Amino acid sequence: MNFKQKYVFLFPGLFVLIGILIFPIIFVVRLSLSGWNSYNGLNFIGLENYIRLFTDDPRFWESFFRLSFLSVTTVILQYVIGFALAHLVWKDIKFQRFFRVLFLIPMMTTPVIMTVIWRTFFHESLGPVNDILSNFGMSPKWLTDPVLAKVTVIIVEVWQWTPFMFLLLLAGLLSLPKEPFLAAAIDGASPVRKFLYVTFPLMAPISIGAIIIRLIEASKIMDTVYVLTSGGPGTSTETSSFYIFIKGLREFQMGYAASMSFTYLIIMIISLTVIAKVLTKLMLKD
Amino acid sequence: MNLVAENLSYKPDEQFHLNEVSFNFEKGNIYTILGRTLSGKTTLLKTIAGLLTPDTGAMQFEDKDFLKVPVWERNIAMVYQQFINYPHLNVFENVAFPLKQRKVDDQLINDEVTKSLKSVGLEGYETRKIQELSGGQQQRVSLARSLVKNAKILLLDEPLVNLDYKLREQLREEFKNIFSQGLSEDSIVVFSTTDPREAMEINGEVIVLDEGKVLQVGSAKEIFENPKTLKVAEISNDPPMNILKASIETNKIKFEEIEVELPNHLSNLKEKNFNLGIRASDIKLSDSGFEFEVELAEISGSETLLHLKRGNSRIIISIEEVLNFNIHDKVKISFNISKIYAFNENGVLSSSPFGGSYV
Amino acid sequence: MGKLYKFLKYFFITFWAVFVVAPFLWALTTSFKDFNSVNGGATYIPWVDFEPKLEGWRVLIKSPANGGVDIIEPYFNSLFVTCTASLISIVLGTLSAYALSRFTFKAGFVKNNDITFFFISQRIMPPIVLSIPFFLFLGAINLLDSLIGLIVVYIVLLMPIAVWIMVDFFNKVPREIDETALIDGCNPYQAFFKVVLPNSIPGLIVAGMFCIIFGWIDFFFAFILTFTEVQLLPVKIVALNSSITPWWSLSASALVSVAPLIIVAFIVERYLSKGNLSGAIK
Amino acid sequence: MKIIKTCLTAVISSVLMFSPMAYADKWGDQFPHIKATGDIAGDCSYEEMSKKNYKGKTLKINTHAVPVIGQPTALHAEQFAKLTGAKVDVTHTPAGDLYAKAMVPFKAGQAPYDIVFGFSNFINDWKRYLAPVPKKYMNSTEMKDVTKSHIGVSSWDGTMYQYPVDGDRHYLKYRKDVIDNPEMQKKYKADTGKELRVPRTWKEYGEMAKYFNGWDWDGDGEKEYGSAEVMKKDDLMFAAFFSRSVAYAKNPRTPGGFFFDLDTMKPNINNPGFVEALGDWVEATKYVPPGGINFGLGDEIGSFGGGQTLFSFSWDDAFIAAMQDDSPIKNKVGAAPLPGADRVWNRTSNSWENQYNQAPYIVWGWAVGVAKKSKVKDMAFDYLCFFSNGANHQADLAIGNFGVNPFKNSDFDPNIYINTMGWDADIANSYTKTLLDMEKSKNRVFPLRVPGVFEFTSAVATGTSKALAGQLSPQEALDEVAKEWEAIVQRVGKKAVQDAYAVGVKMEDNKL
Repeated sequence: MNFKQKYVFLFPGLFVLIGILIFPIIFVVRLSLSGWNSYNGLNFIGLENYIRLFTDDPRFWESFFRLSFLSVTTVILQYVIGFALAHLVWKDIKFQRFFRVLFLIPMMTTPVIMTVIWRTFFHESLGPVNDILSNFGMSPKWLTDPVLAKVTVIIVEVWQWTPFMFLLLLAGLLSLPKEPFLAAAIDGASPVRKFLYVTFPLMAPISIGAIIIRLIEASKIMDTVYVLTSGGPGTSTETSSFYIFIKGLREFQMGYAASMSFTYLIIMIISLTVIAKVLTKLMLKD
Repeated sequence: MNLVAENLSYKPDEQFHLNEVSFNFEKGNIYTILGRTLSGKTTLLKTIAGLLTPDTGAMQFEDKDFLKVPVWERNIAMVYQQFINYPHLNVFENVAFPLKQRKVDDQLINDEVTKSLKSVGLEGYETRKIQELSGGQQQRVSLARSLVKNAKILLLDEPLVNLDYKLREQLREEFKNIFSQGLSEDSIVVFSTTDPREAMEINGEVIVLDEGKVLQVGSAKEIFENPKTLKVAEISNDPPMNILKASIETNKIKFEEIEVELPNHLSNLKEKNFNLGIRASDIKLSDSGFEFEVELAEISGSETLLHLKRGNSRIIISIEEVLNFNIHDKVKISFNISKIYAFNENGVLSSSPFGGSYV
Repeated sequence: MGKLYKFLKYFFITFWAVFVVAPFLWALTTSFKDFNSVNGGATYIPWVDFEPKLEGWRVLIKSPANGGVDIIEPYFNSLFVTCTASLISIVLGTLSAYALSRFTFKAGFVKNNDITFFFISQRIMPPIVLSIPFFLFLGAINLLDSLIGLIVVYIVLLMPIAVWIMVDFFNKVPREIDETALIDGCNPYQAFFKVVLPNSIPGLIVAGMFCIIFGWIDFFFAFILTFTEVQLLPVKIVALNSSITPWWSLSASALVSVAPLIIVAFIVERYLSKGNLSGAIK
Repeated sequence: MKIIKTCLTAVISSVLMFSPMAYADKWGDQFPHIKATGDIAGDCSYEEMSKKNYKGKTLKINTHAVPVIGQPTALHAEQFAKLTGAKVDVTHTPAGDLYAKAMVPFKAGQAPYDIVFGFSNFINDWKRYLAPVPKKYMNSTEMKDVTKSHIGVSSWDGTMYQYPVDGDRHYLKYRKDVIDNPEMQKKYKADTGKELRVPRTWKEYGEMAKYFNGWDWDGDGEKEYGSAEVMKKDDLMFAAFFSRSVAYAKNPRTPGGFFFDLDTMKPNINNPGFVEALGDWVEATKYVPPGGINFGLGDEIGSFGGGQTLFSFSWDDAFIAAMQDDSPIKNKVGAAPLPGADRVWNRTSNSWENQYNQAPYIVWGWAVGVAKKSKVKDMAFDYLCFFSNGANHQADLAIGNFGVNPFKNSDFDPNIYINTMGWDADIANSYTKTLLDMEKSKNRVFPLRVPGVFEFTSAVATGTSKALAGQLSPQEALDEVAKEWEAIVQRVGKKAVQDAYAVGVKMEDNKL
């Protein structure tokens, strides 16, 4: 279909978005070419920020790789668990409605607030987790061991956002056509084969979409880190967005933070495009 | 007054979906577009409907530049091969929808819808939800919706293809009845199908379409008797017409080391080498015939289709009973030589049993 | 096989349910504690382990002068901003999504997919950096510290989500439905409103839910872009974090802030149960 | 003219002094907060404020979260509104975000708040956007009572930009029921051969903390630990580190800068004094409660105030929390100056001096300013003056979680704490003496107040937390910080940092 009315549909949303964003985006670029901070105004320093970023700031790149690790890990876990849960409550199961509602709820909590609860939950001397584990002679350093702190961040992220995957995948499962399953049943396929050769391929398109969106959201992982560990111990849980936050709003190096954000944006767009392509190849070919 | 199209072309990507298509549809007639999947049938129907705009070409209807008229003002009706209805409306509301859109008086809507539902055999289903109906019933609803409008042009895009065999037969009969009674002198019906038999049964003017190009236009009989090209012969027969490389040597036709008599109607053939065409139904099992090897045996309804091989040639024959064969069985067959078609090396019909020739 | 599978199935579901509920239960019991019962080590059952106090809950309605945060007005502000921004995002996003799903756009190398990605990519930028330009932008149009200003910003946050979900959804609605509507005499607008939209309610519900969630849980923009006139719930609750982290009132507020969205969860589940969430049409 | 005014004031005040009850009745009845004292005469007393009329005007304030500072801000705002008819809007922001919350609009050329609360080390970044305290208030009775060092912290090179409303310093808190307990002393002596006493040095602090770590020494059924300190990599972490460093690195015989060498602007941060302190701190990770290296200030207060540790050092809050009426350890804690060291680094001679050294760190504390662009500056200063008037201040001091701590000369009277707050006399005495000694000390360190201060302190937090986490050795960590500091100096401009730092050094070297 091709009518001129198509513009009437597209443009209001597009132009509202562009209208609101055009100034901020341009300003970010301009900001990234300045040394805007607590003592300097919007001066012009050329590419100095970028040079500093690319030649003299290993901390940014470390935080970026840490972010990649954390977001990929959490998204994979969220996807696998979300898929498993959705698959389990898809068909008849006792208390189906209860479980479906329950599994949605963590997503609806405000991360900044909920992570405070998690911090008390994992508090190494006052929290319930170590209180219970101490009965078995264990007292893991949930927030103060460089490795375990990452695990804790992952646990909290998985708790918070698995529902997102769960909902999308459950919705996808519920909308699947029945015919392929009948065919598989007639062929006498085992549940495992049915899953691998029928359910999974049918779910591939929605899976790709959900994974990409979650990757975008997960890479902004920040509230969790801020509240749980403030990036510590040391810098072992510091992510790009948290580092940008520190540079930007804590140290007020806004120009530099803008150059980091812009770089980050470019890297993210490129890598998301690549990831989307790879996922499409992997999942749709099967 | 006719629907006239000239050189419609549509090429949204690398391939032509329509390639210089021209036609002249007269009111009161049924036109069948015959072509295989992806041959451009749906594109053509959507172009007539106005859902697609061709890149080039012109279309006229009732002395208007039809391409300039938007879909919603064209007064057409269309039935899709998928059973397309409005899922949020019940049966009655579905059929009434186009009339409501025209702001027709409620009483009249009631009458027209009832009439239309009756004509497709769905009276009593008015308040049912679409999802509660079977596939055949859904398709009838969409047919009823098309009929209720009294559209000037009725487009039917493979309306029977997604139904099971029995329903298809049944609905096809009904179509024929509806077309013969219900249609006014004022309407044009365009019916598209992949099934040659369906095209023959509908018995209207047939347009054979392939890769967006019109290959032949003519009555169903004419297409059947004198297919213009090899391609048409393939498309207009189910199973497709068998094609074999053959040559004429001293009053004999030779192919794959088989020699048969040269039938009369081929005696004037100019070329020595030609493409021999013969329908599956014109080959019979015969103990005195030639030996072929079975590659596949399909049972379809009360027929058996045998895929046979000899040398480099493959043919299909149809047998009017259900028989069991094993792969690699040897069978003997004979050819009804009076039904042999000859196509020249460019694939154009040079001689047909019915006397036609396009050379 | 069958029995083991069934056991594992219920085991996993129960395990996850416990995992989901655990922090809420902890928050519930903590909300009735005070400084001393928190700092004496982990305790669980009121009256048995510790003397329950209502301080944590009272803080939420007391005025700041009495050591509370008074979340009532911010609560309604949050509801208003979230719902309005979600509604606008859904309306605009749905229209755009429909266009992107149904029509072909081409401007140079930019095609439908690129436009869709442009919408979605708005969520990539870390909010920290956008906050300053947004601040200047809203300052320039005199909308800082106002509900409208926040709604404007939230539209940017939420519309991409609406577009993404609705494009996906419309792609699953057969386009023949709209075509039939056009053939039946609807112009494109009528086809959209009379036929496509009524069949997209499940998609709208999901998109709406995501918008509401992402609007409701935002802290950062609400924090930077408001001063005194408008306060949103998360900002107000976070302001409980004084030198002493008041576990009790934060726990209470976490429970209070999730409450309205549980209703949303029930609505969504109802549509899920009907089994036609994203494929209303076969 | 002026003389007459002064005389008049004196006469009026003396009259008032003789009839305090009359005022207590009138204002104390209306405002239960000051019931204990009634109104106390002064330029910003309830009586004076009630004469002002700010009807139709709005005062906007951004303050800290409730209750610390946030609650008194809101409470006094309510009182101020009642007295003057003004409308007062107060918002509350967590400590870490106060800077950005005010700085963003400042940089954008706006003043959404008339009054912004923050910390004393923001002064350099904020002073451009703040209105200096007018003479009228500098000469007010209330201001006259403020101690010299708090005037100094609030001022920049002689001009006051931040209105003093609170006093802040780091000092040592210890469990009296252990340290002063003869049985414990005997036991400690038997086990270690050393005296158990209020630690004089950080090494002693460490030894005792380690000894009392991980066992139930107060018999409440829960394990106790050695020390609670801010080790979480956040905005306060640097202060804890500097408190531990001053003893080793602030040498009264080497003036000219603690953080930098003022002449060359070369960072001192990686000299052996600081490295020694960081070494102590890394050692301290062994005697903090589980999870202790992720403790923020809130956790520290909860931990020590809740009776979990033997020692703590930082702001007043933990001490005050421990002394609350419902606290299990009320009157079981003591206050003392920060520990010192048996040797101190001399950066001129590049060698250790084996001599006992102790120096208070006049740390980062609450500070509040009035925006230059505010349209109601008079009202804003009136409010601040009212905030800290005699009656309000005394009442605020008595409420532990208000976070208002002594900063006036009159605050160092132990009777306030004994009478109104029910403290044991010896505790009140040790508390006021500790604070007063810090005021008197000549060898002290003021917070770093240079442009881009957050970049410097953030670098310290990053470096030291890497050391605490074991990612780097103390020397490596501080070398990294020093390198970062040099880069920051470079970026900000050496001159700008140097000029600003000179102001602080002048105070440290007692020249201001």
